[in-house]
Amino acid sequence: MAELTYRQAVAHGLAQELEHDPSVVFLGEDVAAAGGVFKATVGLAERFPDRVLDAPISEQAILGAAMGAAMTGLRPVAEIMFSDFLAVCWDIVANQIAKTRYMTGGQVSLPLVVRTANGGGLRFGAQHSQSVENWAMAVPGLKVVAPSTPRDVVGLLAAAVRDPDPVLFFEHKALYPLKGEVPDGEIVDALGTAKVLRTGSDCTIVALAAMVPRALAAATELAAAGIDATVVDVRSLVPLDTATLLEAVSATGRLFTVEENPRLCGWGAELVSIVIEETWSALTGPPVRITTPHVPLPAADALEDHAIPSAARVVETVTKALGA
Amino acid sequence: MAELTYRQAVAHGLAQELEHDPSVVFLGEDVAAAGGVFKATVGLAERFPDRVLDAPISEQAILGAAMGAAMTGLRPVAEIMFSDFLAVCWDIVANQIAKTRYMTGGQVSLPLVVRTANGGGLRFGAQHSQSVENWAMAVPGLKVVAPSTPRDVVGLLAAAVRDPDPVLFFEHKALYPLKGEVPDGEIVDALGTAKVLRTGSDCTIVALAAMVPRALAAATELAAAGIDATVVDVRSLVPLDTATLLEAVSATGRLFTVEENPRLCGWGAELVSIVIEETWSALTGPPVRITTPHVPLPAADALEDHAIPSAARVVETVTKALGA
Amino acid sequence: MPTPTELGLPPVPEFAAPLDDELALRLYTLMQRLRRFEKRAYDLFMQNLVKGTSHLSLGQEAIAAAFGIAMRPGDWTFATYRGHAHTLARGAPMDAAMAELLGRANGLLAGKGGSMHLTSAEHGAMGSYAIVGAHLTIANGAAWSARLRGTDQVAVCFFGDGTTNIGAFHEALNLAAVWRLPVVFVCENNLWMEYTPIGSVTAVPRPAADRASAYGLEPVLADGNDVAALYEVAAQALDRARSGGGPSLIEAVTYRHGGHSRADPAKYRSAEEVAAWMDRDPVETYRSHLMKAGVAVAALEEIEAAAQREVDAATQAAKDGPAPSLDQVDRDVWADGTSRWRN
Amino acid sequence: MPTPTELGLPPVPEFAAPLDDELALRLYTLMQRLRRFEKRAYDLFMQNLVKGTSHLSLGQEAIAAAFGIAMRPGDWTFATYRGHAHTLARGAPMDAAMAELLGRANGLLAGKGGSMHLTSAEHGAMGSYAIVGAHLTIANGAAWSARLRGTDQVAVCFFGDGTTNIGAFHEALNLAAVWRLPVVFVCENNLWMEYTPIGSVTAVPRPAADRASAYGLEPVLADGNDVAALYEVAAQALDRARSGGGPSLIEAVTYRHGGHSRADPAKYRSAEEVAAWMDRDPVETYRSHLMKAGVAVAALEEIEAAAQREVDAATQAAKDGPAPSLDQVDRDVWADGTSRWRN
Ligand SMILES: Cc1ncc(C[n+]2csc(CCOP(=O)(O)OP(=O)(O)O)c2C)c(N)n1
Ligand SMILES: Cc1ncc(C[n+]2csc(CCOP(=O)(O)OP(=O)(O)O)c2C)c(N)n1
Ligand SMILES: [Mg+2]
Ligand SMILES: [Mg+2]
Repeated sequence: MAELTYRQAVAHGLAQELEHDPSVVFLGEDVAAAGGVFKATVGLAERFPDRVLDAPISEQAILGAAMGAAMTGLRPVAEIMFSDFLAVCWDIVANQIAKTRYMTGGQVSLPLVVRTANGGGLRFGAQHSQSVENWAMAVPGLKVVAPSTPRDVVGLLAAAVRDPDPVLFFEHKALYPLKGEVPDGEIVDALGTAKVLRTGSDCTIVALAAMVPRALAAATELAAAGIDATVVDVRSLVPLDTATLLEAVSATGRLFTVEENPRLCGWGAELVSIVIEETWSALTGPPVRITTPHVPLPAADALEDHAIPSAARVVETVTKALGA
Repeated sequence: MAELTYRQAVAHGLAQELEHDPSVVFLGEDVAAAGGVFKATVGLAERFPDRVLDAPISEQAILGAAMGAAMTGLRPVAEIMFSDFLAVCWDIVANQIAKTRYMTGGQVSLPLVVRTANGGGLRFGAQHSQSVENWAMAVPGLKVVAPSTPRDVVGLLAAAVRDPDPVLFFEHKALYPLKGEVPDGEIVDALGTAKVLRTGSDCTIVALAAMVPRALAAATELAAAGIDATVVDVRSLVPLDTATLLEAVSATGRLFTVEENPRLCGWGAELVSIVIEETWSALTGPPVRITTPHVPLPAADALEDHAIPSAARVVETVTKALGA
Repeated sequence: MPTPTELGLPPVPEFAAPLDDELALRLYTLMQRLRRFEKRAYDLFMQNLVKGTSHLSLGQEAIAAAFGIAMRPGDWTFATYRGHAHTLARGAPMDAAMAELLGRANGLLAGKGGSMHLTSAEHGAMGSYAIVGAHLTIANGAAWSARLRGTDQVAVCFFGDGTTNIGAFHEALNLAAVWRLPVVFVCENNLWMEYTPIGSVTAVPRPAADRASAYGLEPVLADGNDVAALYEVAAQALDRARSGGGPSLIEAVTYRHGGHSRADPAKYRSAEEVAAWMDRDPVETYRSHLMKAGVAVAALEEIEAAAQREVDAATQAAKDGPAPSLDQVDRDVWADGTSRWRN
Repeated sequence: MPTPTELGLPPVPEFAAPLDDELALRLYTLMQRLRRFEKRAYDLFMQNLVKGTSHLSLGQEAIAAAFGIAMRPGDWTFATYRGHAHTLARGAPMDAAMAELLGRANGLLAGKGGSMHLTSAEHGAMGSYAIVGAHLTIANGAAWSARLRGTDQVAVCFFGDGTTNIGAFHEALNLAAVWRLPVVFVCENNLWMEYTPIGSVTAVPRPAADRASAYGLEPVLADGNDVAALYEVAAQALDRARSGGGPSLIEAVTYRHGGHSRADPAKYRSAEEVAAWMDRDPVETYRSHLMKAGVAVAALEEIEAAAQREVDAATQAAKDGPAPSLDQVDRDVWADGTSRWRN
């Protein structure tokens, strides 16, 4: 059992997979010699010099190379430095990687992972702070994962690398300094599994990535006020563990989602729609989404903190909705 | 009153705006000399030679040019031939055009329109048939419009061109041959206005673009079976006419959305979530989404027809849900 | 629009490259098979048996043929929506290709991809990509994989003149050069995008060749209708890639006989322009060359008849093929064969 | 990493271009203002008063200064996240710029954009763009607008060496050349991307100049630390654009004194490399040049003192600025000032 930061867990998980399978390769901008601009890949190039490469500022070429390598026997992991930059290579992600197996009647396999630093809280402004996991969730053919702890970084990254299909792996840049216990030895988790972190009888709060610790903090506060909440970490948007989620919601009759992405068409809307259709009679009140408003993110700290859901906003929203 | 095809209505609407305002310019691939690959812009280059331009296969350069022109006094309309190709210029759309006014504290105005041929039904396969209006709806800072009739093409295109903000204008390529009455003289419609096409007491069916005629056909069939449906054409996803939509849903207590986009995180999920939160007590049963399954679109006609919602599927789903 | 002569091309291809007879006839045979397949594809589109769209290589067959013969089994082809010829040239079965155009269950892609996405991975035809630019970057990945896995496979990527103006072209060429990848980029310059002359939207007269130096590469220009010259160019570029010499960028100047796609009558091109290029028909001119070189007409006629028999049989097999079963809609999104996104 | 001499640069800039004293002092004054602003921005970042990030032009001030002086009011600047100097060089108020770095209500962008997005439209500073490549295509649009509206405005777009490898660079340069747009592209080649030497990921030694011919343009190389030479290069490119001569692509070789961003200590660069470039400091070397040319030390000292007073005052104004009101979160998504997406 070692304590690692979320940042260190990335390098730890990548090293585990590069070690485990010689067909794993890793490429990105400033990832090799410099160990990444978030220092999340330090030491990998020294250990695996032929399989860890620095690339030019050419995101389309980076993901295209990953795709072509995946269809010819390698298991590439590509880094897109900030998830906002997925927009410059979105054609490769959404039109090529996501569709090629289907279009070819299953002839082509694409076992690849796209790692990227997602989310806000670092005062980087509208072009370096987005949560775009819903962009990926909306595209058939992509698996979508977003860990909230160092342990999940290692386990879900391993699961993603070993998965036979393309996985978008959203690391949350505000979580990189977060410390957590990581068991020794190889860890391989499973995609498509949500985690119930806390069980309560009054409502179910579902969160992802950096919103998970906030949901937990809110639950603690709510408990003090006599509201007992279940908290679920979604972890994987595609595949989605609807079994765990629907059970957790049915048990309490009330759903609250905590989303960092802007308001419209996020995973929360999808989950609410599923829950409504499938647990209608078990619901005691309308599901409520707690999201960032539908605006680009502002840079100033006070503004960014006001925009992104906080534990306080969760507490306030839940309390109001439950009329407590 | 003239009868125009949806295709002709595009050229008609563009001509109206090029005529009305000398600062309107239009660029795209094969749009000028050739009149567009869908023949939707025939004759414009002859009438407005300096303001209608053919561009290289450089979608980023096309939308970047539109953006730079918009911030310096022009009102550009840019064509992206197929909406699937928005992926190759998604950075300009989602990170630049959508965010610049906000990031600059309102210093920069971007009165521009991106026209694109959206949707399936032409057997073009997974890379030329997508409905990606939900990609745009998920990005704050973009207005999103999708007309279902020739008249709305003219009126909403004019409203989009005259709007001071960036508008993504999704024409449905399967509707280009559709004929309809277009009043003579200048037509300027309003963004953010849904249209109730039919009023019924049993349920409310909400559809967009090519799904609108299918929803209407389904309503006719349902009526014959004794189910009386309200049908609403959303027309504009951003701004969204929630007033009209919520009223129409409250009146019947049941909502069915008909979406061409793949299952996850579409406008239907957003609408369902809004309706649930705001008309909870008026609902007599769970809202139901009728969508294309979460798969890339297949090319073969039988497969594509099976994938995209049909009038028959709407009838079947509604009948089953209402237990009639 | 410049004439062939203004483009520095002879009125008819020279076929100066020395090829032994056996090789010459293999090239001719393949060109005949591609030519007749494409003509049939056009007829079937006009009969509305090919739904959706189709983009033909009529007039450009020499390029696919020369590379198809010069490449080794194990090498990879990355093609565009105009990819029938390139896929067949690697040995993909003609009946399955034709059946895919007709959207049948016995199609190469089970009817799910259609004309624009022909793929036969087992033959090294790694896909036909219908959004301009992307597949140049994907070809790099295959080449990278060959080097890392220590094989001597080469990736060959075909694309058009218009594609040289999109960002992915630039990114792919730079990365290929920096990593010295075993990849060959073949620009089929047919002088037109869809309906727009390439010269009107490109900053240089030679859309590919005039860009080579931007990637530290030698410009390579070829007569895209001279199958013999193309075979030599292909062999050299493949050798160079296989022997660690890095990527090549080849511009083969050619012309499409018909429209861009579907039923496009290509009215935007002048009759003189089309006529000048019809005189340079890669198949007919090579036939005359072979006859002059002493190949018996009977031998050529047998090749042509055999090609026609193959196309006719493929057409029949395609027409006889069943429609895909509807459950194909939900198959093959994932490696487990399903499209399951939830439990 | 090549030394300045290996790059064909003199050990110290030559300042050979003849400039009258008044112009020389204006250039020196502007460089001093930019230098002192950037140094203060660094201090404020280290004091955690600048939150998030900041990318400084320390060492590269000559480029922003030369163009800032050579450009006319009405011309447009398009900058990157490394855009403090370029924005100030167009006349944007220093106190509002500093306040923006501190995220205050009196910032240029009301605190909503921060260091990476400085913009002052009224001064022609049309934005600082933080995703590599995009703004080259946007600059084209402004240039296109100038021509269509019949003005003689010119768009100038600044970017780095690493940016020459992204697709948008290629698309922007080709379109600018085809449309002969009044736009000047200025590549500030500081030899490094973030932490990676440009030479290790680029197919040609001169990331911009060696690409010019791919767009039918003349390569233009300049000593990016020679403010006099840069002023001449700028004046020529601006004239050319204004007179319908079309775009220019300029590569100005320079060096950043500090790290890429934030507190980056830039350990990836050798001490010798940094030392050689410190000897080429565009501000200090120009100061010596002016003294040799007979400018009185007192005059220079007064310029420096005035610049420092301005920076100190701006710092105070920024620190005194209030935090933005929280309702700014929901303002200015749309032209009506709101973020309303529904009724
Ligand atoms: C990114 C993108 N933009 C536009 C298109 C539409 N389109 C399909 S083919 C084509 C012309 C391509 O011209 P060229 O590269 O010369 O190839 P050719 O068709 O002549 O073989 C265009 C514009 C596309 N498929 N992808
Ligand atoms: C599309 C994109 N990819 C990556 C980045 C991250 N990034 C920011 S600055 C930078 C280096 C840019 O190098 P260069 O163009 O030389 O400019 P410099 O920072 O040296 O001025 C990178 C990779 C980005 N902002 N945008
Ligand atoms: Mg072409
Ligand atoms: Mg640099």
